Amino acid sequence: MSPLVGQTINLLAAILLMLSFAMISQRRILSLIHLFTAQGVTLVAATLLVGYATHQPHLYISAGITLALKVILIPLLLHRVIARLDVRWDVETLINIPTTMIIGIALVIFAFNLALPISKLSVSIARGTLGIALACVLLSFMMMITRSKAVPQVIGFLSMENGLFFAATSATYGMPMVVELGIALDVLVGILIFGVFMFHIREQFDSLDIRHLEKLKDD
Amino acid sequence: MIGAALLDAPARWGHLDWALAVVTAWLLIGVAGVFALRRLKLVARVLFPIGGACGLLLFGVALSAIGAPPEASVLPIGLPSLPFHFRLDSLSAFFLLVIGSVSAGVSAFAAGYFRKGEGTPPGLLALEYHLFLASMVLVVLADDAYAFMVMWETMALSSFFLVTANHRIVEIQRAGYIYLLVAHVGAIGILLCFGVLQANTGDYTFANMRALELSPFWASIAFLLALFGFGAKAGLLPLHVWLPEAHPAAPSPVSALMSGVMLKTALYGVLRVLFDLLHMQVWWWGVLLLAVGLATALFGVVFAAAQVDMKRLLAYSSIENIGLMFAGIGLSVLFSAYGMRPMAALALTAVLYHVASHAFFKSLLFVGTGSVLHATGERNLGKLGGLIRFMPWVAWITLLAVLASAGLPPFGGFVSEWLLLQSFLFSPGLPSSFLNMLIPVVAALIALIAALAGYTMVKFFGVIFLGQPREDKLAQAHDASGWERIGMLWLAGGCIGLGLLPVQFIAVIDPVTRILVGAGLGKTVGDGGWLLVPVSIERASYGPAIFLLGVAASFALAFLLVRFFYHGRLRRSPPWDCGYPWQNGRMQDTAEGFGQPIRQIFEPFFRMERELPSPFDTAPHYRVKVGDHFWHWLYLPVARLVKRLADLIGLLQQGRISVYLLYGFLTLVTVLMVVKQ
Amino acid sequence: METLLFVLGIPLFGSLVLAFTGQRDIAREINVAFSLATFIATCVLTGEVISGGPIFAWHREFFIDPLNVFLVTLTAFVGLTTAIFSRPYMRIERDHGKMTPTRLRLYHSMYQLFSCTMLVALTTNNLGILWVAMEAATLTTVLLVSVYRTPASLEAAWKYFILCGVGIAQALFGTVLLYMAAEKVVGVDGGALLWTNLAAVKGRLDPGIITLAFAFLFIGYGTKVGLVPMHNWLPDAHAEGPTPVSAVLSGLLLNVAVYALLRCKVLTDGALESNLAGQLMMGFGLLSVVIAAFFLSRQKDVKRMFAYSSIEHMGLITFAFGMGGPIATYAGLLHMTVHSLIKSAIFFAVGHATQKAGTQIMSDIRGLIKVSPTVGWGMMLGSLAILGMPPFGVFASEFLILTTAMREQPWATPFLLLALGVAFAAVFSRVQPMVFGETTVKPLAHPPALLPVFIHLGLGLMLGLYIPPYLDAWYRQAARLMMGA
Amino acid sequence: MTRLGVVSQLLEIGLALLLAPLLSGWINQCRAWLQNKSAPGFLQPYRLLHKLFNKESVVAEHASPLFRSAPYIVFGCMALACAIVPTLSTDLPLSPAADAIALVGLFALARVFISLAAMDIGTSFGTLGARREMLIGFLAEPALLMVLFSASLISKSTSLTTIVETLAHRDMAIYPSLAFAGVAFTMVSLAENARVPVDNPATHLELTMIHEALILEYSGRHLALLEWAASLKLFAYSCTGLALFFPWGVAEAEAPLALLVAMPMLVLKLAIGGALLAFLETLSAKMRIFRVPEFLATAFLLAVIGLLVNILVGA
Repeated sequence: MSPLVGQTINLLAAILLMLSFAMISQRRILSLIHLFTAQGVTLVAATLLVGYATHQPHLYISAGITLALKVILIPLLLHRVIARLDVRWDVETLINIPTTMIIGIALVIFAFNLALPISKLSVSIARGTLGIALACVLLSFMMMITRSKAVPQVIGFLSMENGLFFAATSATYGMPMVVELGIALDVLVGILIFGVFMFHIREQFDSLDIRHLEKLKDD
Repeated sequence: MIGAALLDAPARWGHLDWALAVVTAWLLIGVAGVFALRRLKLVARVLFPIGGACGLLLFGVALSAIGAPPEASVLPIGLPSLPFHFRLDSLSAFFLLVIGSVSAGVSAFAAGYFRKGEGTPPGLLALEYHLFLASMVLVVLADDAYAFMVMWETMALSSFFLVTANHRIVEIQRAGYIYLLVAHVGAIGILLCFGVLQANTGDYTFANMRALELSPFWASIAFLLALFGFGAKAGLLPLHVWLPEAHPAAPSPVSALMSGVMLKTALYGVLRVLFDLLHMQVWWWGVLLLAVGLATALFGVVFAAAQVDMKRLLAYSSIENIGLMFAGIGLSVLFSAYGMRPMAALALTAVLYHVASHAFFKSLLFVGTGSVLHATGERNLGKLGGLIRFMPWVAWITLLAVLASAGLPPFGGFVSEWLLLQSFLFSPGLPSSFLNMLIPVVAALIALIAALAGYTMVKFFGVIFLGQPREDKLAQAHDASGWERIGMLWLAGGCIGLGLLPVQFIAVIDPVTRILVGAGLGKTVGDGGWLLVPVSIERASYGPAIFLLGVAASFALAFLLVRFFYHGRLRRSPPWDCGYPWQNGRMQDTAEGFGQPIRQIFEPFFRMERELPSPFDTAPHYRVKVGDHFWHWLYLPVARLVKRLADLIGLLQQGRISVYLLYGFLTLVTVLMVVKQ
Repeated sequence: METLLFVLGIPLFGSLVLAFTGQRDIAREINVAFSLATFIATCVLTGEVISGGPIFAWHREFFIDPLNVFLVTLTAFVGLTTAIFSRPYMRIERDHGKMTPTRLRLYHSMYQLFSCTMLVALTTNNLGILWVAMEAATLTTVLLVSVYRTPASLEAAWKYFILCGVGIAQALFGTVLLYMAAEKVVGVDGGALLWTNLAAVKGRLDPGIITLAFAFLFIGYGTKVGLVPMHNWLPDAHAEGPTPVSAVLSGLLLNVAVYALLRCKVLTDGALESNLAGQLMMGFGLLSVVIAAFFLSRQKDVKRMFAYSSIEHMGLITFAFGMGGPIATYAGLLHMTVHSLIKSAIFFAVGHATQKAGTQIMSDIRGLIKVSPTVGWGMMLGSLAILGMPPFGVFASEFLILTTAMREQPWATPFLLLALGVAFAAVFSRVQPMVFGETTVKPLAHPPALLPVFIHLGLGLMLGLYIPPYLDAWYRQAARLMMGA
Repeated sequence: MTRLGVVSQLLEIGLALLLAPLLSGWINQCRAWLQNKSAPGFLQPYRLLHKLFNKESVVAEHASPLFRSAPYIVFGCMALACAIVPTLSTDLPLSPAADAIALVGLFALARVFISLAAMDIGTSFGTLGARREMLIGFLAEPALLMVLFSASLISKSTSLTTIVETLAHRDMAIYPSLAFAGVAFTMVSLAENARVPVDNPATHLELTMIHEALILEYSGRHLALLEWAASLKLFAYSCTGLALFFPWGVAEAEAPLALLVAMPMLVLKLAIGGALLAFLETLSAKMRIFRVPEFLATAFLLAVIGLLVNILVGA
């Protein structure tokens, strides 16, 4: 196979990382959803590429699942939710953006030097990208920490899932089919429950600001 | 066929089987109590007397087992790799002796004691009571750490439920809470002690622990843990706080058992661990035990002298006696650390003797207060008095216990003090001069404590039973019922017997000291016939029987001669009192007044809150509240510290989901960093 | 194999049935019936395993070995008793108007689904499916916790969802790494996620990857176990959900999470020569014990308090497994069993107590023993048992753990002593006035179901005094398995 | 137990019973002389006893049997005490029955009974006296015990006879410990026998009296027995002191003639001791009741120091 493929995959990985950073820095929910969709698309592309390069048919399937879930279904759901609850406004973060970015960069470095020694051992052609996957996971984790509204938190959670998917693809050509399906099912159910919760929270607290969800404490 | 086998089975039973049979009987009685939950008559008149009879049986068994070779048996319950091991050797037999004899008396008393309306239904009380007895027996019999701990905690638990029998009252709840808390923490200490002793062999039998040789470091750890754990149960300073709370709260027969017997199981534990499992002694263990014991004893007696609640007074006096016993153990450890076995045996004999006599007189005192409590409904000494006229039985029998507990010849308490002082007098001869300097001070302290005990007991008896009634209602006080009298007489018999027959009793407990320190007084003690001779007749001797005879003879002679030469005329009249006409009960010295000199002399011991009347009071009154420094200097600060820590830790959980996520994130990063190396 | 099918199928089918009939009165009985059937199936399964040894099913994707078989039985058993308990409980809740028909339907159906997911998690051989099942269990319990739809319950459910979701995600990353390490050894299509295969080759797995993988798995499943400082979801979820749910959360879900952790630990220990896993578990276990003890001392809500006590005990279990060695591991397994029995019993008693008093605030509950002695004694004995009072089984395991720790990890014993003391002081000082004293609570319309309470307490008592030989054999085999033999 | 032993035992106890009132008489005599008063004469105590025995005894209505039996018990204790302290001979059959510690116990027993009896009537003075008596007791007893201990450390024994024998046979060495012990013993015996400066036997001033307050309610034969017992106590104490500090002249076993020597020796020593006591009493004034604990604590400390010195320098 040509080195081109490997380079392309690395490129896609880089885009993925960039998108995560963009999400951290992004203030508006709508564009967050767009970024998330873009992330999904990149993920699909990467999966297809790996699948094509290594002739692993089941990667096509998982790519299909990803497409269906992360590119079409979930974004649609999110769009409807924010339309129904009309929460298009800007999201103020708990920590200001530049600080977040700096921390993010530190995280990326951390992730890389964690992943470097072990990614050598991988049999995958995309082995170099394991660090990026880890970085994506950590970045979305941080995003969940810094956001104070329900929807962005959910998006952070989902992009963490993306990172994991990408890790699976890059490190091991994806998980066995059963597991892939199971995970996909969980994600689907999860997002549905999220959707339901949004409405309940909204009707209980007439806001999606999770700072209302701080009653249960140990006083 | 089988019937026949069952019939002649008892013939082939060993002592241990009999002991276990008694335990089973007690458990069955308890179960029966559950079925007769609210039928007071049945429970009181049938179940408790049967339990007392079982106690007598146990007494007999122990008496014959004390000299016999050890017996062991294994029950098919417990942990799979660790079934319950039981073993009956002389040490266990001695404590069985105490448990059996005292419980016999107390059960008989309880048969007449329990009345309606005491919170817990009588049947349940019977269950808890007999479970308590059974667990104490099994503690003494246990031969592996697990069985011991299970029985130990069962003992604590059953006694806790007995203490809180009348749980409507908040103070009683509090008392029970403190009691169980201290007991549980102590139990964890004992647990860890066994953890040290088993030394990673994973074999928790005492046999294995005996076989193991520990390094001095680990041995000392084990010793300290044991001292902590058992000290918590025995009420050593500063773990004594539960005792004066729990004893007044409990029904009197229960206080009698707790004070008379349960505290001794802690002593048993210390002896078992120190002399049997850790067959090595280090001299500073002895010094530590001496110091703690004496501090406890002095503290206890001084507080006892200052109390105004009769059961609290007795509780503190129990603390004092326990302290003396621990001091004796310390001396014995000291001697055996330097290989002076006969001296060690002497000190140990003193301890065991005191265990027995204290068991008798203290439980007798407690049941006595029980009768008073029932007759008058008063625990406050300030509201009692003159009861010797309304309840002569209780008064005269209690007087015996009072004399014994004051350490007066020719009663049981004196013998043990005498032996203890003897062993102190023999102590010069210890290689270390520092210790030799220590000993006289210690002896002086013991003498002082004994004298103070006398003071306390005079206060106790005088204020309750003598003088004029301080309340009118006391005139209606009724004397003890039949069963109560039987129980009290049995216990009184014990006090007198221990006082008059020291030679015979020491001959009985000789095997115990032999297995513990490898020496005993058995040979020399009998030399003087009725004289108690610890070492040799030249060095020291004491013949209570002759002593009593002497006093009695001169008493009788004086009586007769006066009648013979002069007359026996007697005239009754109002008291003279320097011609002061208007006498009433309130003019007598009160309990507070009687404690006043002690409070004055030992002021730093107390934490006193006084309410002095001002000259302008229309209704002037004086109140003094005697508090315990340890409570304010140790326990409350610890509680505060825990609270403060808890508040700090509570900040962790302040409800923000982002912060929670941050915790997880940071933990992840840290762990990753850690594993990276 | 068929039996396994029944074990997993019955609750699944039950959830479907109840999804349609759950709002009827009969649903409570149906729920019990399905749980009973599941329990019977697991008993049969157990019999097969005892007679025939480990079972594999469906391309070795599922398997039963000594480690999980007793957990399966325990899960089914507690599931059954909880179902029995929830009959009168839910009836009263409905009378109080806290449960609408729809919610009842959701509750019953999710209850069955939840037990199904846990059984899958226990019986699967595939670490991936294990993860999927754990996640599914989370989702179902989220719905169960939020069933009251009160603000508090929503908040609790949301926190539970987010925190556990994120935690579990870490576990997935760990699983990926594990897969990656295994693939090199086993090969791409060699079932590289099957635990048995991994266990077979664990010596050849790459230490670097495994170390990293375990770190992620530990954080992931540790969150679910409720180890401090990832525990924050646990008290909320326990306190705000219906009491039967709290019972199964404490009694079962935490056990399953510990089980997942153990499976990973075995592999890690095999791959590394260092005792990394053990040290991590000991550290976090001890931390959890101490912190939870202090939390216990400042609780006002009874269910919250017992939730913290669950954290404490999970910490103790983790510590025990971290110490390793035959005795400690044995003790850990015993403690898992007894804790889930006793703790669920306590929650049963607490459930009725709170229903009687109409509040969960402990200072408003007084003198239970007066109104209904059984509830009172159940609560008193249960609390004493969970506090490690013999002759209950909790004491047996704590005895083994502490005595072992005293010589293996002496540094830890002062902390344990402190924590156990504080915990005792905290819990007992609150339970005693609730049970004793003058009463404030009123009798209820429907008789409480106290059979489960006393069955559980009885079993706990039995385990303290006598452990049946076959159970003992299980524990020993499981311990051997866990020490990599 | 030899026949001679029995003889000396009986002789000793008889002597004690007879001489005890005489001793107190003698002390009063001396004091009177020293204070330039006209003395009632040695035999006054006997007359007093006779008078009291003749009188009928008046007892409070609600007095319990304890009240009436106490005098006999106290008397019995004191008689026994005199019997076991080797004054004439060390060959006493009764002596092994009670050693030094038991002797202290004997005094304590008497004290407890007299105090209880005093509380029995329930008058304000009785209870007051009982409290003070016990207060003195719990400080004096240990001090006395310590004194006896330092003697018994020298003689390696607590049996009184052995102590006396060893002390009597030692060569004239200086025993610093015994010096301390002697001072302590003197103070203790002053307190125990209700002498100035602790108590004044010659007063009935309510606020200060101790011993008199105890026996306030007694009359007739009971009072007589108590008075007699008191003088017996004084006698026993003096004999103990003599036995410890001036043991010379006490007869030993198998020495019948020594008894004949011992008696005049004893009388002589008692006379001197009594005179000295009277002298002390005349010199010192009664102290406040609140100072008594300090006085006795000093005695206690001196005794302990004596013990320490003994162990330190081995003498």
